[in-house]
Amino acid sequence: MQLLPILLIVFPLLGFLLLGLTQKLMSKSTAGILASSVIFINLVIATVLFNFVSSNNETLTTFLFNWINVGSLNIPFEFVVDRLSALMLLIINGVGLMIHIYSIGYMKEDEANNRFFSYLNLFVFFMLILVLSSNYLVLFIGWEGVGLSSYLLIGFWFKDHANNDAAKKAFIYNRIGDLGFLIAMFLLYTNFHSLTISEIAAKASTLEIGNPTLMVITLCLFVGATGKSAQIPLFTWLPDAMAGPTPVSALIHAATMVTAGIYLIARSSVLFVLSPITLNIILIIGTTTAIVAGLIAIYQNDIKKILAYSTVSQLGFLFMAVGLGSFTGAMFHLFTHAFFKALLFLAAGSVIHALNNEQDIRKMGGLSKKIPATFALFVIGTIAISGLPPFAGFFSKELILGVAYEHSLTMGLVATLVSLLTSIYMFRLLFVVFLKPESDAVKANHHVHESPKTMLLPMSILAFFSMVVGFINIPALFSENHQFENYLAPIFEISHKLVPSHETIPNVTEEWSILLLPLLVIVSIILFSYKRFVNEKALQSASGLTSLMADKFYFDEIYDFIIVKPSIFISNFFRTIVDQTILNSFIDSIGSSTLLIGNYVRRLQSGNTGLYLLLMVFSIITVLFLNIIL
Amino acid sequence: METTMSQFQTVPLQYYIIFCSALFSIGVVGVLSKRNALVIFMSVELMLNSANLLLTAFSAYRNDPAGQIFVFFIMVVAAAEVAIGLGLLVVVFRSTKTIDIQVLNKLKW
Amino acid sequence: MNQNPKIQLTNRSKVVSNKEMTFMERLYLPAILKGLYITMSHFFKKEVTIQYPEVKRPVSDIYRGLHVLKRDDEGRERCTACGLCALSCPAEAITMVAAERTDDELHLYREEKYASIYEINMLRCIFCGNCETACPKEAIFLTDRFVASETKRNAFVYGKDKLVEPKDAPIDISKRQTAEVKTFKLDKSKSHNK
Amino acid sequence: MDIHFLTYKLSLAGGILLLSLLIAMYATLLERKVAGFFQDRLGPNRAGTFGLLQPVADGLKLFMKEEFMPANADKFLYILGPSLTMLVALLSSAVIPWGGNLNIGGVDYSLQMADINIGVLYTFAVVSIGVYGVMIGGWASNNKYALMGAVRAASQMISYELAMSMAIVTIVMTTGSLSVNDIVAQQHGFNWNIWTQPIGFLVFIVCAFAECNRTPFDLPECETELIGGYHTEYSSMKLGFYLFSEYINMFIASAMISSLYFGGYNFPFMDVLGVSPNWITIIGTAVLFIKIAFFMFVFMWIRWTLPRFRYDQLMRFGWKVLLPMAMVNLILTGFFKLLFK
Amino acid sequence: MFSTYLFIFLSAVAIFSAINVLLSKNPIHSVLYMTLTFFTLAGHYILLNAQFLAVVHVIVYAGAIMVLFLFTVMLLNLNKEGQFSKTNLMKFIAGIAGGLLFLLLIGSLKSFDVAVVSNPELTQIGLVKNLGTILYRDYLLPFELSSILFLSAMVGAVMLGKKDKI
Repeated sequence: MQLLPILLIVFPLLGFLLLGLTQKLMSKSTAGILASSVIFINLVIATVLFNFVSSNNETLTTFLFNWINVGSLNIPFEFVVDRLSALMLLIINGVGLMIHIYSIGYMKEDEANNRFFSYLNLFVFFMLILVLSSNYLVLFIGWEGVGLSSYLLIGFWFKDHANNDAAKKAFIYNRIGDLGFLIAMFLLYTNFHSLTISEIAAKASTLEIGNPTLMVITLCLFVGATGKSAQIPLFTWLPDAMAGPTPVSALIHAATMVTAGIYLIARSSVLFVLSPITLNIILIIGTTTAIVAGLIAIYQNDIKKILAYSTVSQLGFLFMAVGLGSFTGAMFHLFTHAFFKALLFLAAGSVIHALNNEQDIRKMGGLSKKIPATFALFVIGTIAISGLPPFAGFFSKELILGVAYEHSLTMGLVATLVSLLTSIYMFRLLFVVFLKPESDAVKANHHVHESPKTMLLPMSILAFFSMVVGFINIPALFSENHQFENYLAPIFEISHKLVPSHETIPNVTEEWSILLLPLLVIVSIILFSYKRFVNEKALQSASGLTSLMADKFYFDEIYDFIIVKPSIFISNFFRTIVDQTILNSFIDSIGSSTLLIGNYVRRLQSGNTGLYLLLMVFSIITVLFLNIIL
Repeated sequence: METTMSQFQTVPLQYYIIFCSALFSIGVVGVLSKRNALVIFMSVELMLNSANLLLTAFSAYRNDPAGQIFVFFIMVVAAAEVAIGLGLLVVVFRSTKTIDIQVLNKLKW
Repeated sequence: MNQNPKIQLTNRSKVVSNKEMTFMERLYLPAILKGLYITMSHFFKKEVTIQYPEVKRPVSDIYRGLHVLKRDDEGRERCTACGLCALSCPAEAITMVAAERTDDELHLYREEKYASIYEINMLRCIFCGNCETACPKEAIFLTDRFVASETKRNAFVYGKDKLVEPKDAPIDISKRQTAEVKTFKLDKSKSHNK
Repeated sequence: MDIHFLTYKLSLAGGILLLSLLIAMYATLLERKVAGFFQDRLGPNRAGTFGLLQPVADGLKLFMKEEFMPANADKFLYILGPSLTMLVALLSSAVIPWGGNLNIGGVDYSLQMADINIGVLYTFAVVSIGVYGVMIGGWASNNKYALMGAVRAASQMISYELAMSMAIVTIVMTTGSLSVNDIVAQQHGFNWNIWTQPIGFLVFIVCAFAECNRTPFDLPECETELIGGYHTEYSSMKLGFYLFSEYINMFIASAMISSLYFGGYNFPFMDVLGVSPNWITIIGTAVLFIKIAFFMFVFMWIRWTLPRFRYDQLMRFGWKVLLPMAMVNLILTGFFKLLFK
Repeated sequence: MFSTYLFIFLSAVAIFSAINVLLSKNPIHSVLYMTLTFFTLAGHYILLNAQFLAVVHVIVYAGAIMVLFLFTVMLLNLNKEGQFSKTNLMKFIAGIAGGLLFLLLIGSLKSFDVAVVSNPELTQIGLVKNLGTILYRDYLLPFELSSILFLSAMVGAVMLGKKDKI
């Protein structure tokens, strides 16, 4: 049992090395099957581990070796499997397996198929390190590693310059966040003299609420999380990251990597509950992100971009839940979201595949008849993400909404608004792509075809899970059986003890209203969007507020104006005035005076080694002489 | 110091100091008075060795193994240094046909 | 190769092939062990050495070895120093100086003229036997004896002291006097002294 | 240090010295006899019965021959070369245990000259300075063939020394001791190191061939290319020293092989024989000499079987085959040692 | 007393041969005298009961380093020093400097009060077992690093030795 976590990371690493080293040698199908079977083995192991930790409430610690042992700094390379990481293991390997299988079909035509699979395995390897690590530094390896794999996969088609730019953008935005993470680590070490998560939690739990150091640390951690999870200041990379292959978007930029921020915060829940100010900031940023991204998503025309903004919005929703103190809610939604967002991306990939790499939804329409299977799967995903009962999204959103209403009515309404936005853009997407009359482009395209079984099968499995997975945590209204909450309870035990939870069970009327309100709204939205989008109106050029949304609130342009332009201006100023005129003349004078002195002194350097040696010996003699005298 | 020495009735530590200093000085004289790079190199080795011996002597007299460990590492460094140094000498000889350090003043440029 | 067979000088020739060696071959150890086996098998074979002075290799009856200058039945040297043997010698190994027999030498030499010096350089001689054939007096014969090894070249120039057979121990040359030879010698029409 | 002990050690040293010389002497005869037999000949058999006096005759001949010294030779070094070779060849016998302990009158007499606790390292050291004799001799002759032979010999010896050291290091790893005596003592009975170290043995024996300059590694004295190698200019007993030291080296190498891999003076069933320990020691010494004789025979056997390597083949073999093999062996040994700890 | 005589003998030989390293006209003789010096130094190590160092010294210096020197001298054919000689003035200055240094070294080393705590002939730290334990326990990292140093030296030497230009 102790060995299993090691095996868990060894297999993807082996897969990566094998595939990476034999790129040209291995046939494409073998590569896909090899990569998938690696993940399949991993899934089996993950299931075993999950069973183990869920059946008996203990954590499994695997010590590999002492990584850094310098002075008082002691960083073991150690893996911890507790209920939280076991859950993440299931998500990563489960969704990962589906996407690997899907990729066999999707990437069949690509010449760099083997490279793709080796990168995917590498990603899984780093992601597993991230979730398994027992301390922040090893976690940081995984954190950077997934960033690397993300970079490699976004820029997978590196021959196109735009893709490279997108990859670089993602990488750089992530680095900004990582800086926060690094600072947080330094602070953690100086304050707690350890980087092991459990030790820090134990030491931090003795501090009082609102400790300023903790606040700074948590803020820095949150900066890291915003980078990785695409929150407001640092979110624009995620839509651009859609330049990568669709399975990558599904795996990395929807289901797993972007949730690392949430995971980090959930892992450090003790620190966060002790700093309410940070939680409030998270709440604000999460809410803003959710709304802004949702609004942008409504007016996008690229199928993948819509899903990307949807992801950003959902992540904002998750942060909102975290900000409200509901880690369980966040984790639950993360769990369900992984399934249906992966499903949606894969389905979108299937659409793109069917239309020969067409991503503009204006050139789609009426696909429900041509690719019925994809349509059905897409509908399931849409319903799930919109939160219609009894699909998974409903249950998880309900949990968060409940917490929001518990917090305040305003908050509850805002949360409801977010889910409203979700259903608006999702149904718009559904209608425009599948139900609207066929566009000219589709009519002209005679090669519209349903995807192969290797793509449909994993999608179906994901769809199945999107439908049923919510039942593991049925709302209090219907049942007392809160499996998911009970499952994660030990993880957040300390934090709940420290700060009384908001996640008290709401009274029945409130619960009903929570349940019914979104339901009503969603139904009305469906009708509204059907009317609005299927009737072609929406596709005319937007104006006013809508154009603002369509242009993503000019976030990139604002960044350009606030940060890039001034920095260029300041740089120019320093370059021309400070450096070239002031500093240069100063330094030049040093140089010229050195030159002057050197002109005389250089005669000593005759090139005669004997002379040098003589001088050296006499210097030694002088030093010794002085030593005796003084 | 004299009293401790008399307990052992063995070679006084000063002998080693004198001997090693003499050896070291011979090395220095060699470095200064020779023009053959190879012999200079050997003189450097001689100096290293005198230091080694003195380290060992101190280590043995003070019962502190660190000195001998140090000698071991000096030997390692010396071996590496000789491999590289002689390689350089051969290269220099190939290009200039001499290893006279008076001639090798090209370092100046 | 097989379709167009070339003339082969020996049936033991092998076609050379520079095939890539297999792993087992590249290990060399089996080949080495095989070699060791071969040498070892020779170790136990019967040695073929003949320990010369004690044991002699059997030679044929008409083996052409060291020359002998025969004496006649009365013990007189047969050679008359006619020089035919030197003339017939392809290697020019024979030299001689003739002398006239005085009266008190009657019991020593059969003919009136005799060889006072008769030398054969054994380093030049090729033991062809032409001298024997050429001799009209049946004086020189090749025998089955060997020329002994020496340490100086001069010693290989054999004079009369080594060539003439000792009086008391005549060298048996009857093996060479086969019936054909005798009849050939009797046939005067073929004789030199017509 | 009492006089008794000192005299014993000195006499043992003298005895072993004489013994090695004697054995080397007769090894030359053996070589010629063996060569003869391998070639279906008899070998020397005229001087004495079975040619037993042949080595004496050879030695006499070498002594009687003209003492020739090249005009431009460095006189001192020219003489130093063969002497050093001989000296080094004789030095390494010091750490070989020729037998167990003899108990005479209640005192244990060890049949090893010096049981120093770093015997294996001592062997390394002696082997590593063996190059000097060859190099000095070759250089002092002031002859380009001799110099080439000397340089070849030196580079060959240095190259093969590495693999040999690696092979011995594996032995040290398995036995955990640097003392040859300990290593031999641990191979009690039939518990020989060859069973655990076959690859190491292979590497060691090949390197032993190379270090002794024996065929197929006799490049330094390769007649066809370099006239006579480093001893081209040597004659008389100085040449004799070079040739002789080769046989001494062979003897010592055989003794090392027997000690390190074949149990030295140990033999199977030595515990169930039921005779007094002194007898065991004597039998053990005899057994050791039988082993040594066998390996010397193997040396000769190989010499008269295999052709000589080409120089580039020799170097490639040493660096690209033997050294990696020895290293792999080292790693494997370490691995197994960890596994069965 | 015996060890003192041995010490004096070894030292005398060492200094004699060290001086001869400098005085020999022929580099080969220098190298050989150097080797002799190293052997006497090995003797010194044994006198200090540093057996391991003694043997390693012989293996490394006599067995490897000086052989390399010999190789170089032989291959470069530097038999004659002839043109390599400095002016007498330089030699004089060198001698003075060496002498000065000698005196100063003794003086400065003597001024340290080195506490003698053990008998070098009986101390056990020089044995392989003890040194090995310390080397592999306390100095493991430098030990491993030195292997990297060796590797890079090897690579460097091979690169330098290559005939063709890089």
